[in-house]
Amino acid sequence: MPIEVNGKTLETDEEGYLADLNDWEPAVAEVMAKLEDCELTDEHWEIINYLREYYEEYQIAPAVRVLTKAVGKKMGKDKGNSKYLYGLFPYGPGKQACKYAGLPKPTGCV
Amino acid sequence: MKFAVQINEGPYTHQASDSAYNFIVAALEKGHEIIRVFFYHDGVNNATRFTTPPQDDRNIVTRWSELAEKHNLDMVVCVAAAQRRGIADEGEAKRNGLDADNIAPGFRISGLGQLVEAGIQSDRVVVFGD
Amino acid sequence: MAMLHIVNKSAFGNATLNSCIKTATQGSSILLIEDAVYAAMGNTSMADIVKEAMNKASISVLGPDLAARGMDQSKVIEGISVIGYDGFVDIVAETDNVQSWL
Amino acid sequence: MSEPWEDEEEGAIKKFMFINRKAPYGTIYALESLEVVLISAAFDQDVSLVFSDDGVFQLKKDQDPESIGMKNFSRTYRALEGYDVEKLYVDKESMEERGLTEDDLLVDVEMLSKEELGNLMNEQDVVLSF
Repeated sequence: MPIEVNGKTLETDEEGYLADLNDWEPAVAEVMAKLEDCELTDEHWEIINYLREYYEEYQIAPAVRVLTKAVGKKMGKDKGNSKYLYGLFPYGPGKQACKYAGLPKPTGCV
Repeated sequence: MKFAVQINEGPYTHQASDSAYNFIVAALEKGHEIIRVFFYHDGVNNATRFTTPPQDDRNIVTRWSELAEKHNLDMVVCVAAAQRRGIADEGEAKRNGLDADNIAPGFRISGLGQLVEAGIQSDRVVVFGD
Repeated sequence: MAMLHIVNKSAFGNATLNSCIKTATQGSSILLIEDAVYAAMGNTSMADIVKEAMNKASISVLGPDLAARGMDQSKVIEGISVIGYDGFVDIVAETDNVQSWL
Repeated sequence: MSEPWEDEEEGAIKKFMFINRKAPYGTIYALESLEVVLISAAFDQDVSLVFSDDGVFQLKKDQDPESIGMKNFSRTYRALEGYDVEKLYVDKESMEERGLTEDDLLVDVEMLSKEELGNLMNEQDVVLSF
């Protein structure tokens, strides 16, 4: 299902992930969030930006527990737990936050 | 004893799949338990039911399916490796918007964690590959 | 019992068997399967290296892979045991752990 | 994403060794091996990685595969620390044969002789090779 972002039509797959990751811009996250009735706050953006930095650095999306640990280290202990992250991203930080951040769709590799 | 087997190459190109099959048959005959067969890398190609070898050659895929049915084998295909190489079950086909699935009977698609888990739960892991 | 090393590549043109021999410790086992079985023959340029390795490791070769390749079992280096898949299963079970040199 | 095995009761910790003997890019083994290592980190096992023979090239600094249209997954080796995978061993002899020194590598490793590697392998419970 395509989404409209700043007048451009962007392709997404069945689960709403960007078809072309190069299409990502901050407005993409806003549009995706709105579609899932989620209002992006500064706290959301803190995580989204961190995910993008992590991906840029290491070329992978971090596992949830690696993300949790890293967030705790960087943004304070009160944020470094899965309760906080799931509070922000109820569909799961691995799935939902990575989607908003324009990271590759997880393979479901558990 | 509990064995797990990992297969890293597809059928026909490399002997790995044949060697693994012969090993597993021998192990079962000796009364050992095969707790899981894990297909990784090009090994996932062992799981496509679209394989149609010449009639006078062994059908490697069917042979796996039959062995699995006879001995209730847990044959797991790595999802990430399968996605790269176009192996899909019904759920994967739906999830990725594909117009068909091609997994052969007896195989299931699951995560890499199944390989690590097999290592934890078995007494030996034997890897066949290139 | 130490570990079992499985080698499946021809020693002619691939250094895997050499690496394996150098790494295997005293008392370990080496099993030659698939294209590695040629190195078990007595008349090749690898024979001396393989014989030397037998000082520290017990070496076996998979008979069905020899037969498939037209190799005469009677010409295998003395001291190397020719085994079938049942023997393969036995060594895996008898050794402490197993590694395939892929 | 929930990680189901986290709820399982704790079993004994096994020693897992992943052996990498192949160069990157020419084949996919290095990349898919790394994917297994990342997953294994979630199982709280005692994980070590060995790079020997051409596998040492996986850790070479300054990899830039953009011009061959591939992803630079060498950066992911630097994420391993965050996954608590900290035991990285490199075969000294393989390094020397290939003209590499520790300064050529993108992560900290421990250099071992073939004999030391052999002893380390003997201690493992599960050895997976790619």
